[in-house]
Amino acid sequence: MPDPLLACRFLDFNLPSPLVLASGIIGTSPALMARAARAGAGMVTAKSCSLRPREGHPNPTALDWGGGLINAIGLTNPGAAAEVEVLRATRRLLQPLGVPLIASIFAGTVEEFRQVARIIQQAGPDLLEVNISCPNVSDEFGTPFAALPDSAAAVTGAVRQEVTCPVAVKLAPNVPNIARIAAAVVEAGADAITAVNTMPGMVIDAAAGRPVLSNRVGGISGPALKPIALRCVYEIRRAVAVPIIGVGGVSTGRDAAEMLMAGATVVGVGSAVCYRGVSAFEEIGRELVALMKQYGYPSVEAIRGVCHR
Amino acid sequence: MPDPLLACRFLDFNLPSPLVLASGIIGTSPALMARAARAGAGMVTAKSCSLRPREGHPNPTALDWGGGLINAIGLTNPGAAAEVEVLRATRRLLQPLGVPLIASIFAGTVEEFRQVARIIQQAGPDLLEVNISCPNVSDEFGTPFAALPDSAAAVTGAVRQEVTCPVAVKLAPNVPNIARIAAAVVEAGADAITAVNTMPGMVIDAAAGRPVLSNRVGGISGPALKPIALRCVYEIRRAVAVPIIGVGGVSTGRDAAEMLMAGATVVGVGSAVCYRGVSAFEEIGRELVALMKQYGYPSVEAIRGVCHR
Amino acid sequence: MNRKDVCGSSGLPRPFRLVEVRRENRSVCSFFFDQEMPARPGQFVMAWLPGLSEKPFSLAGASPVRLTVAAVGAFSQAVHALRPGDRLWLRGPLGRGFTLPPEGSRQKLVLVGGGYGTAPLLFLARQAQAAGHTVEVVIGAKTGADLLLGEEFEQMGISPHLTTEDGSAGRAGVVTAVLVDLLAAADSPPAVYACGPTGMLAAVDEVCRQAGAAVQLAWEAYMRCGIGLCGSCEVGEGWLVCLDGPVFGQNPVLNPPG
Amino acid sequence: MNRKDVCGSSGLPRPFRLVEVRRENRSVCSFFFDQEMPARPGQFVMAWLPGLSEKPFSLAGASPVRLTVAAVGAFSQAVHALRPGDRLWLRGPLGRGFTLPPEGSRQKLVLVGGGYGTAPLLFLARQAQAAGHTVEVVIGAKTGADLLLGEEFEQMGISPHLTTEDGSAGRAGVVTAVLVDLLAAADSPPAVYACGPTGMLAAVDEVCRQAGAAVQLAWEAYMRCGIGLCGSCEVGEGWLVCLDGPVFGQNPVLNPPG
Ligand SMILES: Cc1cc2nc3c(=O)[nH]c(=O)nc-3n(C[C@H](O)[C@H](O)[C@H](O)COP(=O)(O)OP(=O)(O)OC[C@H]3O[C@@H](n4cnc5c(N)ncnc54)[C@H](O)[C@@H]3O)c2cc1C
Ligand SMILES: Cc1cc2nc3c(=O)[nH]c(=O)nc-3n(C[C@H](O)[C@H](O)[C@H](O)COP(=O)(O)OP(=O)(O)OC[C@H]3O[C@@H](n4cnc5c(N)ncnc54)[C@H](O)[C@@H]3O)c2cc1C
Ligand SMILES: Cc1cc2nc3c(=O)[nH]c(=O)nc-3n(C[C@H](O)[C@H](O)[C@H](O)COP(=O)(O)O)c2cc1C
Ligand SMILES: Cc1cc2nc3c(=O)[nH]c(=O)nc-3n(C[C@H](O)[C@H](O)[C@H](O)COP(=O)(O)O)c2cc1C
Ligand code: FES
Ligand code: FES
Repeated sequence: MPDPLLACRFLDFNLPSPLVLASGIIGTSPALMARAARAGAGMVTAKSCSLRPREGHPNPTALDWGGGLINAIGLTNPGAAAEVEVLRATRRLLQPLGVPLIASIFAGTVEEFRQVARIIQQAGPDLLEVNISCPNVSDEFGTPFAALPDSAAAVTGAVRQEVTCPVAVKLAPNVPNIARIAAAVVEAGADAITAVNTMPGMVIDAAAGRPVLSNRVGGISGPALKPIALRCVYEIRRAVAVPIIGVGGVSTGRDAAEMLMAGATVVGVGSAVCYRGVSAFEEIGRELVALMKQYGYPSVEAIRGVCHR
Repeated sequence: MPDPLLACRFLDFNLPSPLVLASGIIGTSPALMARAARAGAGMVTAKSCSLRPREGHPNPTALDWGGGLINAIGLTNPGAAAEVEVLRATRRLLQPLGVPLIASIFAGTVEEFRQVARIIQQAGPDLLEVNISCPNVSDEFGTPFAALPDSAAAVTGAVRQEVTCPVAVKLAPNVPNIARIAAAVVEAGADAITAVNTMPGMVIDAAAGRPVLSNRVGGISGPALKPIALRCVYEIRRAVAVPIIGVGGVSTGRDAAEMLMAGATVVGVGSAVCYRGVSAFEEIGRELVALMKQYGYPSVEAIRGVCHR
Repeated sequence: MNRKDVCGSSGLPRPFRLVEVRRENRSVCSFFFDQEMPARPGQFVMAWLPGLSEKPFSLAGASPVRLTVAAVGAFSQAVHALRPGDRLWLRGPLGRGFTLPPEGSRQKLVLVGGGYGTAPLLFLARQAQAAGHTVEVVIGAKTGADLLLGEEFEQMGISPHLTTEDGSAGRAGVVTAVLVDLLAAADSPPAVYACGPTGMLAAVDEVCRQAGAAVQLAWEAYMRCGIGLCGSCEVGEGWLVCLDGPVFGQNPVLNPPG
Repeated sequence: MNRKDVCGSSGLPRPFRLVEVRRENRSVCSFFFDQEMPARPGQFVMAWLPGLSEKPFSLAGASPVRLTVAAVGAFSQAVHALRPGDRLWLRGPLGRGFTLPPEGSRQKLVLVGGGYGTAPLLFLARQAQAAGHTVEVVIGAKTGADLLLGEEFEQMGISPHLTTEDGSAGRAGVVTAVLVDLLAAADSPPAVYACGPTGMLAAVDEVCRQAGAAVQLAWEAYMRCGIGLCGSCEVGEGWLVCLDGPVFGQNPVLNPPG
């Protein structure tokens, strides 16, 4: 169990820790998600799922380029119907641990978002994350919904109507004014915001004279994303009052503290699993506790948003 | 003089090297710009100037955060009238070196862009770079013009009418679809595109519980920007045919080669001056020559855009 | 469980130039490259051929890098088509390798290889001998024509026990039959290292458990990212072969992570 | 000219906890911190007080870090208001420091300090003595009440030559008068190191040039970024004090970069 100092509230949930397994990282099976929870995650997010199964892109699909990671997995998932079973089994494993489950959905049209939400709703996730920001499938789906306030709000409103559980909308960092998008989705009914998804990038191998990822473009995560994510969370916190799952480049307890200080309510962790293994949650949690003690923060609540004071 | 292997064409210029001093880095005085040229820059860009003088933001204004730099200098400049003198003196120093001078302008309204362009035009720069993408003054000026195709095109068209020299428009990486913005500014008359400006970010000091930059938000440059910039240049190259000044995170000859492979015509260098001193141009040029020999590229021309083949 | 402790940042693929190709049997060749890699036996690399794909292969040697590859499909066939001077891009070393007993403890090790799984064991055997351990090797395959690397072990002074399922060479049957005998004959249980098809590994694990012998198994699974993100290499209830393995101290399918 | 060779990534500001404050004279205090910094004499730090500003100061010592600060305006006064236990954030070391003659060459050095410019010379004197060189020191100030660090040099066995413009202590006049005498008296020209107001540095440079003595001058300029980007610290025709200096081997105003 995480240190009691890490206990905190998020929406109506009492979480053992503010650290959240981010979507797409080992969120593919009940056992892996339960493992993240046992390792100290306070919530876990499943891999984004779409209406129909997706194989994803061919290899290479993910790389460590030195300053962070880049990936274009291509939203590999078994499709919404099969995902319901994965989520149900995951819930059974998470319940005794007191760790809420976040389902994540993805689609190419507003109508399809509705459909996927309706199906996934059957699994009874604690929170539904609406991924309108995946950069790695834009060849298929065009500019992500997260690009404009209107399209972001349209998806949010549609999904909001379909489900009874709270809804978080996951935003993209490559927009001119993320606060406006945040305001639009909150206006449209989002209960929380997840910020941010990966930043579109490209890694080129000069010897080969070509991009390394088979998809050429991929999403940047890890350390290089951290200052971008902190800025996004900071700007969103200034614009809206709903809880924020702050994600991007958090690899240490200090990173987690910075994310909370920027205004995150809880902190997503993804790429750090590659750098530190699944025990990243345990280690980041321990480091965060040490930092809270060093700087005299009595609770997670006390750190949140201090940069805004 | 740079190695003859680096000689290349850009618009109507015969450049000694494809390496370009990026705007805002030591582009404040004739002597400094001439120094960059003597160190091997094939073109130099002056610091962006505005109609009236600007002091810029208070310190801290620039930091090395480990994965790259972040800065919010705040467009410190002596104002367009005084800048004309700086540019004239710079041209005199650059002419014997065969190094073209790029002036850079910035304003808060389309009309003001016109005015600044008209004034700077008197200095007879070889190219005018229109900075519609500075992220560090958005508190004063709102969302940059680079955010939307229409506003980007409006500035481009206005400036294009005012000046006789070729015009490059400098784009921002934090947009959902940079290719569309590029297409819009080319349509509006841009002769070249500079991509990219810095990516908005924030560095927080957990011990202080606050952002380190006095402006809180700043622009990320250096290594962390490289994969973002490569992707932007790659997407722009697919969309338009005009020359591209590819800028972002180039610190080595290999980085420069990757930027050319992504589709850049020439390669901007900024933050590397902090990492390697003004001799960065010499060193990067030497490394690029070595790489060209190793991989059998007979000219800069031959490397350009190989990722698109 | 801290990956940085194990093998640092996995980094980008780097081009390695092929120096020598050696045919090992009708479907397997060894590829020797121009550079070294600081790696342990049991660790693997993701090998990239631009425009084709990127696939996992165990290191059969690290100084210089050596891969021993069975031609089974498009990618491995393309590797087989490489000629000296050609390049293959390698990313790694990845994963956790085998752990040898403490240097100087002069223990007796039994290495059990099936198919191309024998390749990393050759790398392991060299290090084990250099560290002063005694190495016994069991090599299995379907037929005699599929047996691998026996001669190289011989050159190291190790006479491998050979088994083939069809009895065309060595003892007829599977490697575990030999292993059972070796374990029964030993005064104290030796440390067992195995690499091969997962069915074989499960059988080796079972035999060792019954004999009380410590075992290290180099597992395999379908890999995409190779660095613990995508979940495609999961085996059992939550093990990631790329991150937690490929070498496990027990059958990962039967023993869920703690 | 390669910054990485000189002092690596400049990094983020880190909090240093103040351990001791020592008053040096009516306007200058020394601040001793709880940590070390791998730095050379002549290098500087950017000192940050969150919410106020960030300003450059020379290191007057590195193990532990010591700053010797004159209270001249808002920031330096705020530093003077710090009490033991308080934190000051430092980013650095930045710039290129002084270079000592080769260890063991046992040369004679003359250190010339004006105002708080004497602070980095104390750091330099300690290293020079430890390296076996003989150190002579000249300290100048407006009045006797502004003289700095004389006692600390005395404790090191160095009797500094003192000068004051008003003649209230030591020799009346400026440091260069003493320097001229020292250079004239020397058998071979000593290596001269100077730090202080730029007017003084220019005079020292001139005197040394005439005497054929090698000189190193720690220049000052208005600094913003401190890492070679913004151009605000330019002196002469294209020198950046933060990147190329602060220590120069000649008067940077008179000698443009090559
Ligand atoms: C840790 C590890 C170490 C390995 N070491 C070696 C080795 O030293 N020598 C060797 O010859 N082979 C090794 N393999 C297997 C090797 O990766 C496959 O043979 C290769 O990927 C086949 O690709 P292909 O395109 O030639 O064949 P395909 O036609 O794509 O597939 C043939 C078979 O190879 C396997 N395979 C295909 N793709 C993958 C993948 N991405 N990950 C894992 N398995 C896959 C599957 O079983 C498939 O049925 C190893 C695999 C793993 C996981
Ligand atoms: C390389 C270097 C080393 C220095 N070392 C020391 C030292 O060891 N001890 C010490 O007391 N002072 C040192 N200084 C000077 C110190 O930076 C200034 O005294 C300080 O910045 C004053 O700030 P303030 O807010 O107190 O005063 P202000 O009222 O802001 O300014 C007073 C004067 O200080 C100078 N100054 C102000 N801001 C800056 C700045 N950003 N950069 C440079 N000069 C500035 C100007 O001359 C100004 O007129 C050094 C400066 C440089 C460039
Ligand atoms: C391999 C990988 C796969 C991802 N897949 C998804 C996904 O399916 N859905 C989603 O919303 N985000 C996905 N993401 C984005 C992460 O959830 C997260 O927003 C991003 O990686 C930034 O966090 P990090 O720096 O901690 O990794 C993925 C990220 C990675 C690295
Ligand atoms: C300190 C600093 C100041 C800058 N000022 C300007 C500017 O005035 N105008 C502009 O167009 N870009 C400016 N930039 C952006 C650079 O020109 C360049 O686009 C960016 O830094 C990415 O390149 P780099 O990674 O090589 O530094 C500035 C960048 C830095 C680091
Ligand atoms: S291959 Fe992706 S998690 Fe192992
Ligand atoms: S202080 Fe910015 S260049 Fe020196």
